[in-house]
Amino acid sequence: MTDLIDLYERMAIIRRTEKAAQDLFLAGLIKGTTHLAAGHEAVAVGANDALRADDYVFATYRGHHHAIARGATPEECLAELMSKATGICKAKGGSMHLTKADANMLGSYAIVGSHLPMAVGAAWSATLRGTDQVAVAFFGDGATNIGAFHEALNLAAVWRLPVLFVCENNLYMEYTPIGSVTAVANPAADRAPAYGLPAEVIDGNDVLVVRDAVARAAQRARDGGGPTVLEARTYRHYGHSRTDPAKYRPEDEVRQWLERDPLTLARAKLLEQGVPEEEIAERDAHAERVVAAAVDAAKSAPDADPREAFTDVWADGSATWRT
Amino acid sequence: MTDLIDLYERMAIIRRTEKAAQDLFLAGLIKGTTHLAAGHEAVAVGANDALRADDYVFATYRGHHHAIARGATPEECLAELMSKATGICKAKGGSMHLTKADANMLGSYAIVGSHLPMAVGAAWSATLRGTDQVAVAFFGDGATNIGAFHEALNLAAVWRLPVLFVCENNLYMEYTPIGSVTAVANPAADRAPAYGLPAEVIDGNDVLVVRDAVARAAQRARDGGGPTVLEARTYRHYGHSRTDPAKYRPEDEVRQWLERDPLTLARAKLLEQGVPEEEIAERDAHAERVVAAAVDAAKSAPDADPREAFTDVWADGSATWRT
Amino acid sequence: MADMTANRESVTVTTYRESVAEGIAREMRRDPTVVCLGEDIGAAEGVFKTTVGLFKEFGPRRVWDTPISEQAIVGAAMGAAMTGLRPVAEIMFSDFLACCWDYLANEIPKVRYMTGGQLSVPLVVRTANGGGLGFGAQHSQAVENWAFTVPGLKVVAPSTPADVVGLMASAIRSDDPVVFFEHKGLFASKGPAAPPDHVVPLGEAAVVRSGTDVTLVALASTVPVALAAAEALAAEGVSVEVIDLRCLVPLDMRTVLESVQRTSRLVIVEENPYQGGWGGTVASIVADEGFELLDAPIRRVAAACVPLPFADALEDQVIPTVSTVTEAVRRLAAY
Amino acid sequence: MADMTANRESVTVTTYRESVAEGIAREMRRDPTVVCLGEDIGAAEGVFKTTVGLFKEFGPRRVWDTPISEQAIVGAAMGAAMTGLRPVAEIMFSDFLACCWDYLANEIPKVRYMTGGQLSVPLVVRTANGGGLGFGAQHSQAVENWAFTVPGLKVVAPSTPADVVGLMASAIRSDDPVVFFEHKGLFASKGPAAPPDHVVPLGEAAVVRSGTDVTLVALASTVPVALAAAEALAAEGVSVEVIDLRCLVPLDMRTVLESVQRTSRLVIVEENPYQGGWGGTVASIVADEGFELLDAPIRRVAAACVPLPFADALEDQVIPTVSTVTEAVRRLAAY
Ligand SMILES: Cc1ncc(C[n+]2csc(CCOP(=O)(O)OP(=O)(O)O)c2C)c(N)n1
Ligand SMILES: Cc1ncc(C[n+]2csc(CCOP(=O)(O)OP(=O)(O)O)c2C)c(N)n1
Ligand SMILES: [Mg+2]
Ligand SMILES: [Mg+2]
Repeated sequence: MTDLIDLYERMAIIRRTEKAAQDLFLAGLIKGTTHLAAGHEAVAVGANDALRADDYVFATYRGHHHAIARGATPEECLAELMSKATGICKAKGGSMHLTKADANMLGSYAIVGSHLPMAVGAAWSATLRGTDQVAVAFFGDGATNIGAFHEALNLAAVWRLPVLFVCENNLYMEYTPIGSVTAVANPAADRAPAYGLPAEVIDGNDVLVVRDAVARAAQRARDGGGPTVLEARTYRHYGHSRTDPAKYRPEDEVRQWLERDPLTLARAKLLEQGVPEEEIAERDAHAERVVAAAVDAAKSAPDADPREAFTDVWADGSATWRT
Repeated sequence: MTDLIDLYERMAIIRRTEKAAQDLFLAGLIKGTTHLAAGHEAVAVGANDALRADDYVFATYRGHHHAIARGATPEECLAELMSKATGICKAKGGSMHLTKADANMLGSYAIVGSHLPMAVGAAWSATLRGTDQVAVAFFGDGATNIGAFHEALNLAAVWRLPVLFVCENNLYMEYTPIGSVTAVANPAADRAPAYGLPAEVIDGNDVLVVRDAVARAAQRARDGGGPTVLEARTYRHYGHSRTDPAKYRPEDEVRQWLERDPLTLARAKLLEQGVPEEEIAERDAHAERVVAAAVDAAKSAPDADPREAFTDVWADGSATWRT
Repeated sequence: MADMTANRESVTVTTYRESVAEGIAREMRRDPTVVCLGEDIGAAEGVFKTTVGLFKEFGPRRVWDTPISEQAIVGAAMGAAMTGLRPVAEIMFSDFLACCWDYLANEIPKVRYMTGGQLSVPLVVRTANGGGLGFGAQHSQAVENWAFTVPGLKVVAPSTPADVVGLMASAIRSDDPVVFFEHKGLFASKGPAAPPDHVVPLGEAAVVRSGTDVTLVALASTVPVALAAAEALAAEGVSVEVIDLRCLVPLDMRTVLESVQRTSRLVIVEENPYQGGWGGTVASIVADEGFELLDAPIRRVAAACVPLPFADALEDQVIPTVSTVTEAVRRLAAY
Repeated sequence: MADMTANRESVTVTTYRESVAEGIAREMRRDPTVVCLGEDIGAAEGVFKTTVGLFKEFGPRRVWDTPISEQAIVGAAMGAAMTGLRPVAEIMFSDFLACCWDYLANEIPKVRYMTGGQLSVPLVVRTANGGGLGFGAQHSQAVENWAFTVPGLKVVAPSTPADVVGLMASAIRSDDPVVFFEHKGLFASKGPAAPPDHVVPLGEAAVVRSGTDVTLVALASTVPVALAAAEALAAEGVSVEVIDLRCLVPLDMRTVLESVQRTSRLVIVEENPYQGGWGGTVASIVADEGFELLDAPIRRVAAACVPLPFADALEDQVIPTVSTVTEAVRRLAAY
C-alpha cells in the first residue's frame, strides 16, 4: 500500500496532464476531441493502488487518468493527443483510446458500455488460466442504461467471475443529468441486486475510500466471491468534451463539488496526518515539472509517420486484404 | 369480462390449433420451424381478456396463442404455416411472425427481446396521441438477459409509459434451464426494482389469475402509473421447436406441470362453479370442430403466389430499389 | 430585372448544420405527428447542434431526451411509427448504429414484408456520419454500406444545405423507413438556403457539374471533393461530369448510365473502405448494363481498407482527397 | 495398388455439420487455450448439432453455455482473446450478429490498429448463415457482407466438409479475428472427410471445376449451385470454370483474374441481395484491373433486394437457383 503522499502526487500529475491537454487543445495543438478526467483522479489512483500489476483494467474515452494511474507517462499520452510518432498508440488511437497493454491497461473504448463484456471476458480468461487476477471495468453513470451493461453484469454473476464494475458517477451523461434518464437514484449500485451482486456507493473523491472499497472487492473476487459493483460519486471539472463550458450545471453544484476536489481532500488528510505543507508543495512542484517536461518532449517529438496508416491491421503488421 | 367457460373455449381452440400445427409439421405439410405455445394458453387468453381492443400486443416467435387470443382465426394462422395464399401474412412471415394488425396485435418477432422497445414506443405513441391505450410485450424468461430488455424497461420507467412487460417464464431458454444462465431466481420480476417498477410473479396457468393481474396493471398504466412487470410461471407442452423431444426436462417436472395444464385448471374451476360437464364437453367439441374445419380450409387453400415475393417491401407495394 | 448581382445576393446562404434543424422544424410545423428523440437533442440542442431551436419551439412533448440506449431509441421509434407517429430518431454518431443494428437490419426493414403488408414504419433515423475530423476509429466511419446491404431501408446522404432540407422533407414524409446520413465533415459547409416548401424526391441523383470526358460519381462528403477535382482537371482540359447520388436507395442508376453513355469513362469516389463499398454495386451495374458504353476500366477511389486512424496526417492517407481523385481521373482520361 | 475402387472407398464421407464439430475438436485437442461459448452449445450440443461431442470430450471448463446475451458472448470472447485464450464464440443464427454488431464492427476489428498494435484478438465468431430452409426474414440471411464492409475482420465461408475442417484450423490458429460463416443449407451435405492435420490457409480460393468459356465465382451455398449449373451447361457445350472463393477477406482476386484471363467472361453468384453484395467488389476489381480481359459484361446473379419470405415457393424466387445461374451463364456465353 502506497503512502497517501505518493497517491497525492499521482493525482497531481494526472490533474496537470489534463490541464495541459486542455491548454494544448485550446492552442490548436490537439485535434479531434478530448474528454478530460480532472476531478476523477481519486477513482483511478485509489483503485490502481488496490490492484496488482497483473490485474486488468478497461476504461472509457474519458480514460487519461486510468492510463496514467496504470503507469503510462504523461509524455506518451500527450504525444498521442498531439498526433506524434511517440504517442502511446502511435497517434492512431487518440485521446479516446489510450492503452497501456504492457501494464494490463487493456484499452479505452469510445462506444459507451462496450468494454464491460470485455472485462468479463478477461476475468473469465483469468479463471480458466487458473490465475487469481481480477479485471476491472471503469465506466460512467450514463453507461448503466445501455444493453451491454446488463448482459455483462448478468454473465459475470452467473459465472461468478473475478470482475469489478466501477461506475464513475459524475451526475451527467454529456449534458443531461443522469437522474432525468435513469429510473433509479444510484444508476449502478441500485441495479446490482438485479444480478444478485453486492454493491456499494462510495465517495469517489476520497482516494483512500476508493482504495479500500476496491481492495475489499478485489479480495472477494480473488477468493471466488464473484463480481462487485462499486459506484464512486465524483464530478468532472471540465465540460464533457473539448470546449464544452458545461453551462447546464448549476453554479452551486459546481462550487460544492470543487470544494470536494480529490486533491483538496487528500491534501487536508495529509495535513491532518502531520505531513508538512512544504512536502506537499514539493510534490505539486514535482508534478508540475513532470508535466511541463512531458509537454516539451511531446511538442518536440516527431509527427506521426503517415505510413503508419497502413500498419497494425493484421497480426503480421500489414493491411493487406486481397491478392 | 368474459365468462370462464368462454375463456376455456378460447384456450381449447388454441390448444387444438397447436396440436394441429404439430401434426401438420410431422406430416410434412408445414415447412421451416414452429414454436408451439401449448401450455401457455392462459397467459394469452387471460391477458387479452383484461385488455381493450385498441390496446397493443407484441409477441415472440412463440406467438400463435397471442395471435389467436387477439382474434386471428386458426385457419389464417394454419394457412400461414402451410405456405398458403390465405395465410395471415400471405405466407411471407411464417410461424414466427404471425401478426394481426387490425386487432392491434402488432407482430411476432423472432430476435429475442427485440419487441420490448417496440412496445415501449407504442405506449409512448399512445401517450403522445392522448389516448389511454396500453401496450403489452409478451416475452420468454430467456429474453430477460438480453440488452434490449434492460434498455426498454429503463426507458419505459423514466418516461412512465403505459406498457406492460409480461414474461412467460416456462423455465427454459431452448434446452437450457433458465436458472443456470440467470443471476436471479425470477428473471423478470427480480429485475423490476432495477427500474423502480412494480412486479408480480403469478400463476401463468390460471387464466383468471392472469386476467386479474393484467387488469390491475393495465388500469395502473391507464391512470398514469407507468409500467408493470408481470412474470407468469408456465410450461410448454411440446419441445422448444419443431421436433425437439425436450429430453432435457426431468420427467417429474413435466408430470407436475402437465397436472397443472391451464385447461385442466380451468375445467376444475368450472366444475366447482357448477358448470355441467356436458357444457364443457360441448366447448371442447366446438373447439375440435373449429380447428378441424380450419385445417381442412387451410389444406385446400391455394398455395402462396410466387409473385408475392416481390411485393410489400415499400409502402407503394413494390420492391423497386433502383432505376 | 437584369441586375444579376442583386439577385445573387438575395439568395440566403446557410450551413449544412443549420439546415438539419431547419429541415426537421419545417416538417414538425406541418405535421404534428412528427416527434424527435435522441441523446442530448433537447435542451442541449444536440452535440453537433443539429437540433438547435427544436426544443424551444416544440417543447418536451415533441423533442425527447433519451438515456444512452440506442436499441430503445430506435426500437421505440419503430413502435411509435407503427402506431401513428412519424418519429425522427437521432443516433449521435453513425458508428453507434452498430449498437442498435438489429433494428436497422432485422426489424424495421422487414416488418412490412413479413407481415404481408400489414404494418408500416414511417420513421427516420438520422445520424452524423463520416470522418475527416480526427475522431478516430470509433467515431469517424462512413457506414452507409451497412444500411446498403439491407433491402427495405431507404438510404439518404445529402451533400448540400438545400438538399439536407429537401431530402429531410421527403424522408420524414416517406411511409418507408429512411436512414439519413448527415456528414460531420460538411456541417460547417455553406450553400444557398432551401427555398420554402423545398422537397427533393428520394432516388434522384443530381448532375452537379456537366462534362464530357469522365463521369465522377460521388456521395455526401465526396461530392465537394469530386467538384474540386473536376475544377482542377478543367484547367488541364479534362471535362468531368460530377453526379451527386444523394441516395443509395433508391439508387438512380439511370442518371449514372446516361452520363457514362456520354463520357464512356467512370470513376466512383467513396469515403468508405473499398471492400464492401457501394461503389462496387454501382460499378457492377455499369460493368453489366453499361459494358458497351465503356472505353476504359471503371475506377473506384475509396478509402483504404483499414480502421480510421486518429492523426490528421494518417487519416489523410486513408480517405480519398482531391489529389487522389484528380490523379485517378487524370489517368483514366488518358487511358 | 492399382485398385482405384478400393482407394475410392477408403475415403470417408462425412457431413458439413459433423465437420464443424470435428474442426473445433481438433483444435481444442492441440491447444488448451481454445474454449467455446454460446447458447445451448454444451450439453444440448448446439441447435444445429454443430458442437456434438465437445462438451462430453472437453467438459464445462472448455465449453460454456451462455445466456441469451450476444453482446456479452462476443464481448467476453474479445476480452478473453486479449488475455491469452483463443475463444470460439457461437452466434446461433448469423442474423443475430446484428445484436452484437458493435463488437464485430467497432471493437474487435479496430483494437489492434487503434492501440498501435498493442493488442491482439485471436478469436473466431462462428455462426449459422444463409437461407433455403424456410426460416423466414429474421433467420435466413446471408450476411457475410455486413462483415465485408469492416476492415480488420477475416471472413470465411466454406462450402465443403473438408474445407470446414481445414479453414476452421486456420481460423482458430489465426492471430486475427475471424468471422466463420457455416451455411445452414449445407449442414446436411456430404463430402470427403478432412484428412488428419488438414489446414486450408485463409485467402486461397479453390478452382473447383476447370473450364474455358465462362468463369463462375461462388461462395458457400452458391458453390454447389454453380457446380450444378456448370454440369448442366457442359451438356450444352459451354465450358464453365467454377471458383470457390472460400474467404471474402483475404480476397483471392489473383485466382479470379487468372481465370478471367482464360475465359474472358465472368458471372458472380451470391446468395445475398444484389445491393451491397460482395460480388460488387469482385466485379469492380475485375472491371478495373481486368477490363482488357473481358469480352462481355460482368453478370451478378444475386438474391432479389427483398427480405427473405417464408414460403418455399417464394424463397425460391428470391435466392439464385441452378436454373437462374444456368440461364445467366448461357446468355453470357452467347454474348
Ligand atoms: C453507444 C454510445 N452512445 C452514445 C455515445 C456518445 N457519448 C459519448 S460520452 C456520452 C456520455 C457518457 O456519459 P457517462 O457514461 O456518464 O460518462 P462520462 O462522460 O460522464 O464520464 C455519450 C452519450 C457513445 N460514445 N456511445
Ligand atoms: C437474439 C437472439 N438470440 C438467440 C435466439 C435463438 N433463440 C430462439 S428462442 C430462444 C430461447 C428463448 O427462450 P425464452 O425467452 O425463455 O422463450 P421460450 O422459447 O421459452 O418461449 C433462443 C435462444 C434468438 N432468436 N434471438
Ligand atoms: Mg457521467
Ligand atoms: Mg422460456
